[in-house]
Formats: sequence, C-alpha cells, structure tokens
Amino acid sequence: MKTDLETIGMLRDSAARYADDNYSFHQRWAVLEQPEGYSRQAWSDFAEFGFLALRLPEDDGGLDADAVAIGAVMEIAGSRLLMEPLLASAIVGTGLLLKQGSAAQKAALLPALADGSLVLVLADEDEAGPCVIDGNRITGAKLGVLHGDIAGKFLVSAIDAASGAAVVALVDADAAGVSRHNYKLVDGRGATTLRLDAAVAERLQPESGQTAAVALAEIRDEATVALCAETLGIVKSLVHTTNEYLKVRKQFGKFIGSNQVLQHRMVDCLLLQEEVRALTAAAQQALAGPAEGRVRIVSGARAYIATAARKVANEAIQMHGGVGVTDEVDVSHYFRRLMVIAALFGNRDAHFARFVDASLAA
Amino acid sequence: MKTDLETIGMLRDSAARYADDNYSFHQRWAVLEQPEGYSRQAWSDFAEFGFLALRLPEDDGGLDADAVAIGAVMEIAGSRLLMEPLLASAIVGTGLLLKQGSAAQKAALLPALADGSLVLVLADEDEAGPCVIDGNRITGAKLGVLHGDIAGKFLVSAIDAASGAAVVALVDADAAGVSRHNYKLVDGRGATTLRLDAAVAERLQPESGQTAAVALAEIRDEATVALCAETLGIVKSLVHTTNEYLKVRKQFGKFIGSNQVLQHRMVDCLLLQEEVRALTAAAQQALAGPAEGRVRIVSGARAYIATAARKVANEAIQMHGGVGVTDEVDVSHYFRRLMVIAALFGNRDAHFARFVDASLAA
Amino acid sequence: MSEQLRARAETLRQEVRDFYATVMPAELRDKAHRHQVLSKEDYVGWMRLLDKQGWSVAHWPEALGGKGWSPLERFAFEDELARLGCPWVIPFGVKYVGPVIYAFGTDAQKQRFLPGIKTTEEFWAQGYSEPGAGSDLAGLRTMALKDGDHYVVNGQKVWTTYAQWADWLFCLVRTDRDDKPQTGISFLLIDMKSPGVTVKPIRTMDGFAHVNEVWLEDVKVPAENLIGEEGKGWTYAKFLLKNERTAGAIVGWAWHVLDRLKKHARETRVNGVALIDQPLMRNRIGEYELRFMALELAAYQAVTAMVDGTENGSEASLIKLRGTELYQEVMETLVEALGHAGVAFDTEALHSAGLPPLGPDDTGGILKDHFYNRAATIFGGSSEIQRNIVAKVVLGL
Amino acid sequence: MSEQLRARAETLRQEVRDFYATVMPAELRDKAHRHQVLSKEDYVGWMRLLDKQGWSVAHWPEALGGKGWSPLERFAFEDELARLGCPWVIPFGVKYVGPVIYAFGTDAQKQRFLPGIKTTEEFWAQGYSEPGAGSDLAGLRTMALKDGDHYVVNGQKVWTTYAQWADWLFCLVRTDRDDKPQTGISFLLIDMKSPGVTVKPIRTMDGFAHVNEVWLEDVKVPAENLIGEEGKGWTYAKFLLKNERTAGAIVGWAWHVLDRLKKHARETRVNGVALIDQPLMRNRIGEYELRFMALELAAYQAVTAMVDGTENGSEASLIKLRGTELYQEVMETLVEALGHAGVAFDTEALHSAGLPPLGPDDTGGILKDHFYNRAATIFGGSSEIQRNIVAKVVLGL
Repeated sequence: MKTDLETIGMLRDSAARYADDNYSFHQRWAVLEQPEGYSRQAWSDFAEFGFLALRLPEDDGGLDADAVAIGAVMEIAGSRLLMEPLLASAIVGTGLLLKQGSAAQKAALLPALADGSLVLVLADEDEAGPCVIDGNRITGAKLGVLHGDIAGKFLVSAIDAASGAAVVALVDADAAGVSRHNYKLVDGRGATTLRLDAAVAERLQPESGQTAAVALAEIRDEATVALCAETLGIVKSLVHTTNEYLKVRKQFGKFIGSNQVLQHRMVDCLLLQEEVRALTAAAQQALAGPAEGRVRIVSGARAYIATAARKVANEAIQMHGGVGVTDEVDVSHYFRRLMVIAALFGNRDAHFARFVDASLAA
Repeated sequence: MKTDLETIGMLRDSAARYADDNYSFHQRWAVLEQPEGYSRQAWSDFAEFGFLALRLPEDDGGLDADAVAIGAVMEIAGSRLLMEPLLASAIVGTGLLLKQGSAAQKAALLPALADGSLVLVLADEDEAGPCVIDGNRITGAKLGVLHGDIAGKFLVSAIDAASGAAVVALVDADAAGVSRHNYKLVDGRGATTLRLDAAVAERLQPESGQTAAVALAEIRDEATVALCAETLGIVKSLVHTTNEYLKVRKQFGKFIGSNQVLQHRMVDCLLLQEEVRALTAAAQQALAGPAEGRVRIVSGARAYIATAARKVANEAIQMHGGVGVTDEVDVSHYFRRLMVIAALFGNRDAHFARFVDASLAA
Repeated sequence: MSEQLRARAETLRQEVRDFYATVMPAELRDKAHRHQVLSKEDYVGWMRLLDKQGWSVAHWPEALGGKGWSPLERFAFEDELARLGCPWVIPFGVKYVGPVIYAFGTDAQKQRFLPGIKTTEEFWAQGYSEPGAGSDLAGLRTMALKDGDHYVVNGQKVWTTYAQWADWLFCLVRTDRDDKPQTGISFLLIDMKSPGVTVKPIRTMDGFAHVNEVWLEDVKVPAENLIGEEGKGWTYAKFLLKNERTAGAIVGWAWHVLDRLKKHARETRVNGVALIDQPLMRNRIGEYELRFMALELAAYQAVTAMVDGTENGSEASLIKLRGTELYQEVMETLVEALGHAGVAFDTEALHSAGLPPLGPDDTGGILKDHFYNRAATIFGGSSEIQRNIVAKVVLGL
Repeated sequence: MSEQLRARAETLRQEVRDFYATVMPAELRDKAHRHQVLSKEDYVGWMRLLDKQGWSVAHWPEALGGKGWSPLERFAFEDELARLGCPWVIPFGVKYVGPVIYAFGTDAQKQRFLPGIKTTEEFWAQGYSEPGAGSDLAGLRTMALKDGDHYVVNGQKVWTTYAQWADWLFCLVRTDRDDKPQTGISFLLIDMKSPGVTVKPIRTMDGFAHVNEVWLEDVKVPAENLIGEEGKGWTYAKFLLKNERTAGAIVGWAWHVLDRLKKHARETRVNGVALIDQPLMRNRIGEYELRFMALELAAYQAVTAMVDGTENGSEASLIKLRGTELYQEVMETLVEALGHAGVAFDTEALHSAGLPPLGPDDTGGILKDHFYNRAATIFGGSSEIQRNIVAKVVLGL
C-alpha cells in the first residue's frame, strides 16, 4: 500500500524527462491547438510509461501507487501543464472502478484503461437534483465533467430510485439517452455537461461490500489531494520562473529584483511554496488514515493551498509586468490552469467550511 | 444646526493651542500619574474655553455644535490623547440630557455640566439582562462605563418594569443602592462596573415626545462618530510621527526611510489616513440624515476606521522597532488608546455586521 | 467646492442615465451589458454618439468645442458611464493627445487635428512604452533624427492599445543621442500609414489582441508633426499624465462588478441557500461593499481637493491603487462564484455576440475582463510605481 | 529522518506533559496559567527544576552533561513546554553563551562557567544591541581596549533582557578602532558586579521592565574573559544565532494562545450565542486554525530538513515570520474577544498574583503578553531583516 521511495523517484524522473523532451512550453502550443484539448500521442506515451496503470494492483501489471506516488506524477502534470486526462481517467476514474467494480467489471475495463484506449471519467456534480437510477436506466444531469468531451465511458454518482442509496453507475458515452454539451475550459482542456435521459447504465457491484457513499467520499478526497500535488507543481514553477525573471529583467537601469519590495514579496511567495509542500505531504499521509482526521487535513490543505496558489499566481503576473498578462509566457497559463483547478471537487469556501466544522466541533 | 466653518476653525485652533501649551507628551505624564486618570486643571480649562458647553443651545451659552464641530475637538482629543471626560460627559452625557431631559431637568443640570462641576456619563452596556426601573427604583448592572469612576451622576439605559419600554434614568453616584467597581483602563483612564440595587432614579421626561429608544439609538451613533474623529486624530499623529522617524533613524548606515518596503507600507498608511478622513466626514454628514442611511454609513465608517487604525498602529510600532513597544514614545500610548476606543459603543464585528445587514438588505 | 457645482454634477449623472436608457442603441447597450468584444466600428460609433451629446471633449475649453468641465463633472461623467457598464471612452485622442495639441501645438496643428479628434474621424494610439522601458520612460530608445524637413524614426513601441485601428500615433521619441535620459525626448505625431510602420498584435490571456507591438523602420515624419519644442517631450508627457488622472472610470467599474457580484449571489442558490446568504460569501461581499464605500468617499474627497486646488499629490494614486485592487478582487470572487461557468470559455462567442458555453449571458465578457484586467495594476503606472511616487513626492522619503 | 527519532520525540512530549502535571509545583503552574509576571526566584527555580529533569542543557553534548538532543527533540521539547503555557526557558546561559563557551572557550573557561550555566547558579544576560545598532551589529560602538592583562570597556548596550538580575553579561565589543565594521568585533564575558556597570530599566508598554539599558564606563575586564580570538566575535555570534534557531517555542506559543481563544470563545455568549458560533468570529478562528496547521506542518518539515541536513536556509525565518505574525493576530483577537475585560489593566495584580479587575483569571497576563509581544516581530531579527536575508541567501536577489 505504501509505494517505496525508489519507485516514486523513478516515476518523478521519467515524467519530468518525458516533459523535458516532449512537452516544453513551445511544444505544448501544438497540443493547445488540438480540438480535443489534449495530445493523443502523449496519452499513448503515458500508457507506455505505465502512468495509466499507476493505481492498478501489481498482479494486473500496475504499481498499486499510493498518494505520494500519484502526487509525484501530478506535480509534473502541474509544473508542465500536461493536458491529458491523467487525473480524470487514470486516477479518479480508474481508482473508483477499482474500489467499486466487480471482478468481472474490472477485468473488462482495466486493460483498456491501462493501454489508454479507454478514457473513463467520474461525472459527480449534480446540476439540480441527484441523478436517479431505476433498474438499469439512469436520468439526470452532471456539470463540469473534466474531459467528459473525450470520455468513452462515464462513472456517474447516482441514487437508487427505490432505496435512495448511493450508487455508482457505468454509462457508455454512445448509449441512447446520453447527450453531451461539450466546451473548452479557460486552460484549453475540454469538459462537458452530461445529460442522461433514461440511458442504459450498469451498476458497479463491489465484492468488498464497501458502500458507494464511502467509495465516493474516498475518491473525492483522493482527487482533492491529487489537485494539491498538481498545485504544488504549479506553485514551484511560478516561484522559480518569477524569481529568475527578477534577476534578468532590467528597469530604471537595474535588475527589478533589486527592488526591496519585490524581494520581500518574493520571500512571501517562497514561504507559501514551502507551506504548500508541507500541506500536500500531510494530506497525502492523511488519506491512509481514518475518515475523521482525513477530512480535516485534506480540506484544510486544499483550502489553504487554493488561496496560496492564487496569491502566488497574482504576484507572478504583477512582477512580470505587462508581459505577465500575455499568452506568450507561462505564468498566464498557470493562472488559467489554477482557475480550473479551483472549480474541481469543491471550491475554496466549501473546503474551508468543511475544515472549520471538523476543527471546531466541540 | 450646522455649525459655521469659522466657529469650527476657532474650536480646532483653540484646542490645538491649549494642547501645545499644556498637554505635550511630557506634560501628560503628570496626568497619567493622577489616581483619577485625568487632569482637573485641564477639565476646568476646558470649561473656560467653552468645550463643555459645545452641545448646549446658544440661549444657554452654548455653541449648539454639530458633528463636524464636535469632531474638530475630538480629533485633538485623539491626537493629543486628552484624558478628560470630553466624550463621556460633554458630548454623550450632555447630549442625551438635551434630547431627553425635561426643561426642569436641563435647567437643573446644564449649568453644572457647562462649568465642569458635574461629570455626567451614560451607563449603557448591560452585564446580563437589561436594567429594570420600577417606579423610581432601578436595578441591574452596567459594564465598562468610561469615566464612571469620577462621574457625579449617571444616565442609565433601562426598561420600564410595567411596559417594557425603554427609559433613560438619572442616578446619583452617591445614592443608596449604587455601587461601583472602579478600575484603570489600559490607556490610563478610569472606568467602572456600575451596580444598581433598587437605587433611587429619576426618569428623563422629554417634552419633545421623542422616545428613549430613538434617543439612545441617536446618541450611540453620535458617540460612534465622535470616536471616528478621535481615531482620525490618532491616525494622523501616528502617520506623521512614524514618517518623521523614518527620516531621522539610521540603520546599516542609512536612514531607514530609504528602505523601499517601509516606503510602500508608509504609503499604505497614508492611504488609510485619507480614507479615515473621508469616512469620518461622511459619517458626520450622515448624522443629520434619516436613520436608515445613517446606520449604514456610521457603522461602516466605524468598522473600517477601527481596522484601519489598528493596521496603522501596528505598522507604527513595527517601523519604530524596539523603541515602539516602550512607554517612552507616543506610539505605544496611541496603541493603547485605540484598544480602549475599540471596546466602546460596539466593537468592530458588531458595527461590520450592522453595516452588512444594512447594505445587503434586498 | 460650491453647492452649485455639486448640483451640476448630479444633474449630469441623471443625463447620463437618461442617455443610456433612451439614446444608446439597443444593440450597443446589449453588447456592453455582455462585456462583449467591440469592433472598431462599435467603438467609433460610440465615440461619435458621445460627441453628438456634446460629451466627447466636454472637458476641453469652450472656445475649442468643449464645455470647460471641472474635475468633478469629469469624474461624475466617467463614474456614471462605468457604473452603467458603458463601453470604454477611448482616451488617446480626446483625453490624451487633444489637450497636448491645444496646449502646446501650433495653430496649424490645432486646425489640422482637433476637429478629427473631437469627432473620432481619426483614430489615435499612444506610443510610449518600449520593450526595455515600461513604466520607465527615461529608458526610451526610439530615435527620431532630423534630416532636412523630416525626422527619420527608428525603434519599437509595445503595449500600444488599438494600434491596429489607429490612423495616428502620438509618440515619445529621442531626438538627441547625447542628452541626459529625460531631456532628449520629444513628442511626435506619426501617420500610421507611413511606410516603415508595422503593427504586430500581442495576444493577451483573454485570447484577444487589444495591444500591439509597433515597429518603426526608417519612418519619415514631417518636421511639422513635432509638438512644441525638441527635447521637451517629457514636459508634455507629464502634462498629459495629469490629464489622464480623473479616475472616475475605475470607481465606476469597481461599482459595476460589485453590482454584478451581488446580483449573481442573490440569484444563485447552493444547497437551497442563496450565495449571498452563505456566511463566507456574505462577509466577503460585505467587505467589498465597505471597501467600495471607502473608495468612493475618498475619491470624492480627492476630486474636491482637485477642484479646490488643495491636492497633496497622493489623490490620483489613492484612487488607482485602491480602485484597481478592489476591482481585481471583486472580479476574482465573481468568477469563482460562477462555478463551472466561470471556467468555461469561448472566444468565438465573444466575437460574434453569441452566448457563452455556460452561465448567464455576461459570463464570457466577465471572464475576458477578468483576464485582461489583471493588467489594471500594471498599465498606466504600476501599483509599485504609484507607491514609489507617493513615497517620494508626498511623504518625502 | 528515522522512525526511531520520531518515536523518541513523541515520548519526550509525553514526558513533558507528565512533568507539567505531576512534578511542577502547583504555585508555579498557577502563575504560568495566569501568564503572571515571574520574579527572579521563580525563574531560577524553574530553570533548576528543568536541570533536575536533565533538560536544561539536554541539547549539549553528552560529555558536557547534555543528552545530545537532535533538532527534532529540541523542537518537540520547546513546543510542548510552550503549548502547556510553561514559563520561558531563559536562553541566555543554556542556549546562547553555553554552546559558545564549549565550542570556542578555553578549558579554564569551560570549567569556570559551564557548571553554573547548567544549574543557573549564575544568571546570564546578552549584550548585543546598542542604541545605534539594533538588528545592525556592524554598527556596534562599545569599545574594549587592551590595557595589560585587562580590557577597559566603554559603551552602552540596550534591550538587555533581565540585566537587572544578571551575574554575567556576554557581550560583543569592538577591540580594534581601525578594522572594518565586522572584523574588529570580539566576544567578551563581563562580570555585572564590576565597577562601572550601570543598569537602567526600560519600561515597556505593559508597565514592566523586562529589558534594560546597560552602561559600561571604564569597566575593567580580565583578558582571560575573552572568548576565542580577538576580532572573531562575529563568527561566534553567528554560531550562537544558529543555536538560537530551533523555534519550537513560537509554534507552541501560537498553539497556546489559539487554544485560549477557542476556550474563551466557547465560554462567552453574546446575545445568547457562543462567540465561537458567531459567523465572523467562527471564520476568523477557523482561519487561525488553518494557518496554525500550515505553520505546524511547515515547521515539522523544516526541522526534518535540519535533521537530514537538507536545509535551504529559509526554514528558521519561515517559522519565525509566520509564527510571530499568527501569534500577534490571535492575541489581538483574544484581547478583543475579552471585551471590557480586555481593556481593564492592573499591573499591581500581575505582580502580586492577584486577580485582574475584570474577566477570567488569566486576563491580566494575556494583556501583558499582548503588549510585550508586539516586539516578537522586532527582537531577535525583525521581520524585515528576516525577509532581507531570505531574499539574499535563498533567492539570490
């Protein structure tokens, strides 16, 4: 269950090396111009590197990666602004299938997930009321489904019409009664609003007996922690790139980094980076613990990190001056990616409120 | 009702000149050592200058001063940290008597208020439940009565035992059933916890028909606005004194004011000062208007000003370095005065909540 | 400040509101409501509409077609337009170069240029910033060397707003190689159709190109296009900057986005409770309200000081610093409050007046402004430069 | 960092809690609970109690009577003591001068001074700051001129904590008039009973005199009281500063005051609702909780780096900056939450262990700390100096 440090280092290195060679800021322009909002080539490369099998049991050729190992890859996804559905499909979709799928369901889908031929994403946020599953027919609508535009199948959180219990339903993107309103996000990735009108669905049926409610709570927290790691990657990149800029950009005849106000503000960014790092690590540890403590640390970390990242990004733009608001520098791309991250799996206020309630309960 | 500018200028000048001659930071040490926490000499000088008759009608030898005129004196009270009960007795106590007293009650008390022989203060904040007046006997307890330790009489907000209506009751400090727990505030002034056990009280009985509830709401807002002006005086002094310090204090071989971070933070203090000035003026204007608009502006101004003043005071101490936390410089005295002001007539949160409710009412 | 002037400003505000409701074409009002991207035609039409009302150059002296507006009336006008969400009053002609021409230009220059500025017959752009000199004009390197009755101009300008539409560029250039940084600068008017002028758009975060690089290669400019004297460009630029600072618009914009935030927070329910009634959001909006109140009152105090001639020099910076910071924060909250709609973006829809992928019809425009206006604290004298100046000029540090 | 070390640190925390509950005299625990002013006797008793536990110099090498504690154990020890609200572990002997003596002193000096430091037989104070040189040691002006087997010292020190109780002063002095600012400095031990030493208390905002001016007029100091070599005082001072930086206490203090704030906010009702359930206060306390969580985790990360030798140099500053700022803000809120009691002050009661005029029994002590600890961001390297250093050393700016 705890991935060894050597494996983690290997993952980190191979992801970083891949990005160095194939996913530089300039190479990435071509990906941004893809109508699908990601690189099919990179996706199949990731399959080859084993990134898509991160979560799979070792018996199925996977790494059975823990949160730290997943974080190592997510940090690179953030620092290099990878556009592929690593989080949505390889971590969340696959992770939920592993928790809730029957042996047969896993056997049917895991190979396609590992080789990249299937993109499986969780559709979780209700538009109005919850999605309702009646027998094998599901009805309802889900908002803001990241990479839902390119997904082959969806995992849909729903409630059973008869019992009201939580259910995870597997829905084929091409099934009758499924419609998608696809759109682009501000960071260039795709998303969808998913509408289900008595669409055929298959319930996930775990042999473990774990309820869908518990599995969904777990996977949301796991996704939240993965977003922390992605944000850490972004924050480190912003701090590094801005600090370097301060050393080379001249104004009024001197490097702008010689301005004491910028120095102090840069120090504050560095402190935020160190806190983001510490909180991310703590949130990763907490995933292995019991639910009560987990909620406080995971949501606290997410709330603090979201605010910290926003501050760092705003400072990065301000310190870059005019060039910071252009498309031509990476800081503006990090800024947009952070906006999207902030809208996934609970916003800052929601996590903060959850943290406060968990902290101040008598 | 609107005091002319010439009178206001005259008030400001005479108060400032008096303080220059008699109330310098060093002269004030003697006042701080008084067990009563104020200077009897200054108090009788103020009577002579007419400061204690500010609010009295012109027929009674007063100035019928409006909020701007009162503010001119309160600003000096703040900037020079005057210790005398100008606010408590000459503005609030006298003001409430003028609103709610019968002709006979006014005739009996105003001369003593104007010549300084009577200190009359409002005891308003309930300890637990409200004070209750039954016939001419009043029972209950009031907290944090500024200058209650030296008051000759109290105006006590209460409710009538029979009707539940608000009443303002006049209570003699020496009456049977009156007990005081006197103490010193952090700024050196005195206060009391007032306990009333079936003490003899006289109801104020206005001929105007204005209810006590309305009068109390008005006087609390007037006191709040006077505190804004007092705070403005403090903020201006802190900004001035700190800016001057930055120009004379050397460290690492240069004036500390040459540090860009201190420059920028000093600019922020200046901006706060300008906002405090603008908000104080608006709150003074609002006192003349209808209750709805008044509440929003008065409480908004008080909340903003309280926060702004705290920031400026913290910065002033920080920029003074070690010497800023000593008793030997004025910044630490302003800091303590601001703490006391913050606890009078509603704290920051209470005013902010009142502002928000008034602003966001649909 | 006289009661009469106050009353005039209030009347003007009412006139602006009436104009918005009854004179402004519905299509333009709709685009403005959506914070849509406007075309050159939209903007020119808008500026001419203002001219028809007598407002485009109302701050000019009456002898030149203006109304001699006081700072208070300018403030009220710009504030009110911005509160209504009206399009930007493009300042380069009417606010910037116009006053420089009538204050320092020759009679021939006044006759040649002022009428076209007033009516926006000719579209102007501003050539100040350069790649090595943003807020640092002393670092200018664009050279204009005299050659008979011409200057030959070489250099590069950057961040030039709407250069792609401009007929004319007013430009700070260096006319003397040997002078000190600030004294060798002159103020030159350049015809954008001149050979050697190349405009290259800069794509900003919002996906559009509002600003440009302007390359000047051996551009021949008639000597008569020099304003005033050689080497005095710095003086004229400072005069212009002073004119720039009425700052009404930033107060109005802050009001406008705060109003949208409140509207949205009232209309959006999360778990059955309106956003505006959820404690965290309510306090945040309440704080913005309070900061706006402080901004508005301080701005009014500042304009009063300008009218009365009692400025201390920090007034314009106060409004810009507080106004832009508040504007940006409110925008950030507004975009966050829009949830999934606040991260869904379609630049095409903004061009064609179509609907955004998700959310209220103004969502796309709000996102565009959110992106572009990260520069509000950078362009026109960054917040850092503003604080440097106040520290030096007002605080004497 | 090994699991074994982690476990040792946890065990130590438990030992500290047991000590507080069962070993510490009730009277001292009560004074500590009230944040009372402690006398010299109280402090000496406290330090000796720690020594009896083997803790006063546990961070010293085992050969010198210590336990060779790692940075993690030091951190855990100081953090836990502070969380419990224990008295300050006065650092001048055991943390500051002791290690300098055992690292750079002669055998004679070690034998003469270390035992008395360990047991607090002798009380030490630190003579660093001077009127013209607070955080700026290069500006030191106190001169120590060699005269045979003595130095003759003249100068003035300031902000000298507990100089009024001290037997010895370790002092930075200038032994060479002609050297560069940093190289002419030496490290000298001065007997406070020497003729020519005058201590003048400085009254701080809380009404007490924790700090002093120390005047040195022709004070004769035996040459054998010089530590190490002349002119190397700067090196020893830097070594000492490094020792100063375990920073556990600031994390523990922040925890302690936050705990008091929560306790008070639960117990106080306003209009029938507990303070902690009023939205503004709840969110504020929630934010402090969150900032504390970030501080605690970052501090733990920093100490881990110290143990592993992977510091980047910003760790100590991070803890000091964040910790002191949080501490001050929580204190501010706590005092505000105390309402009228939070502005009622009686210094006499604090001396005599009497009750405050109003409020809970710890009110007076909290006010005292609120006043005195405005200096937490000033003394020991101000927040500004901390940021200057990190910008230079870590960011390379």
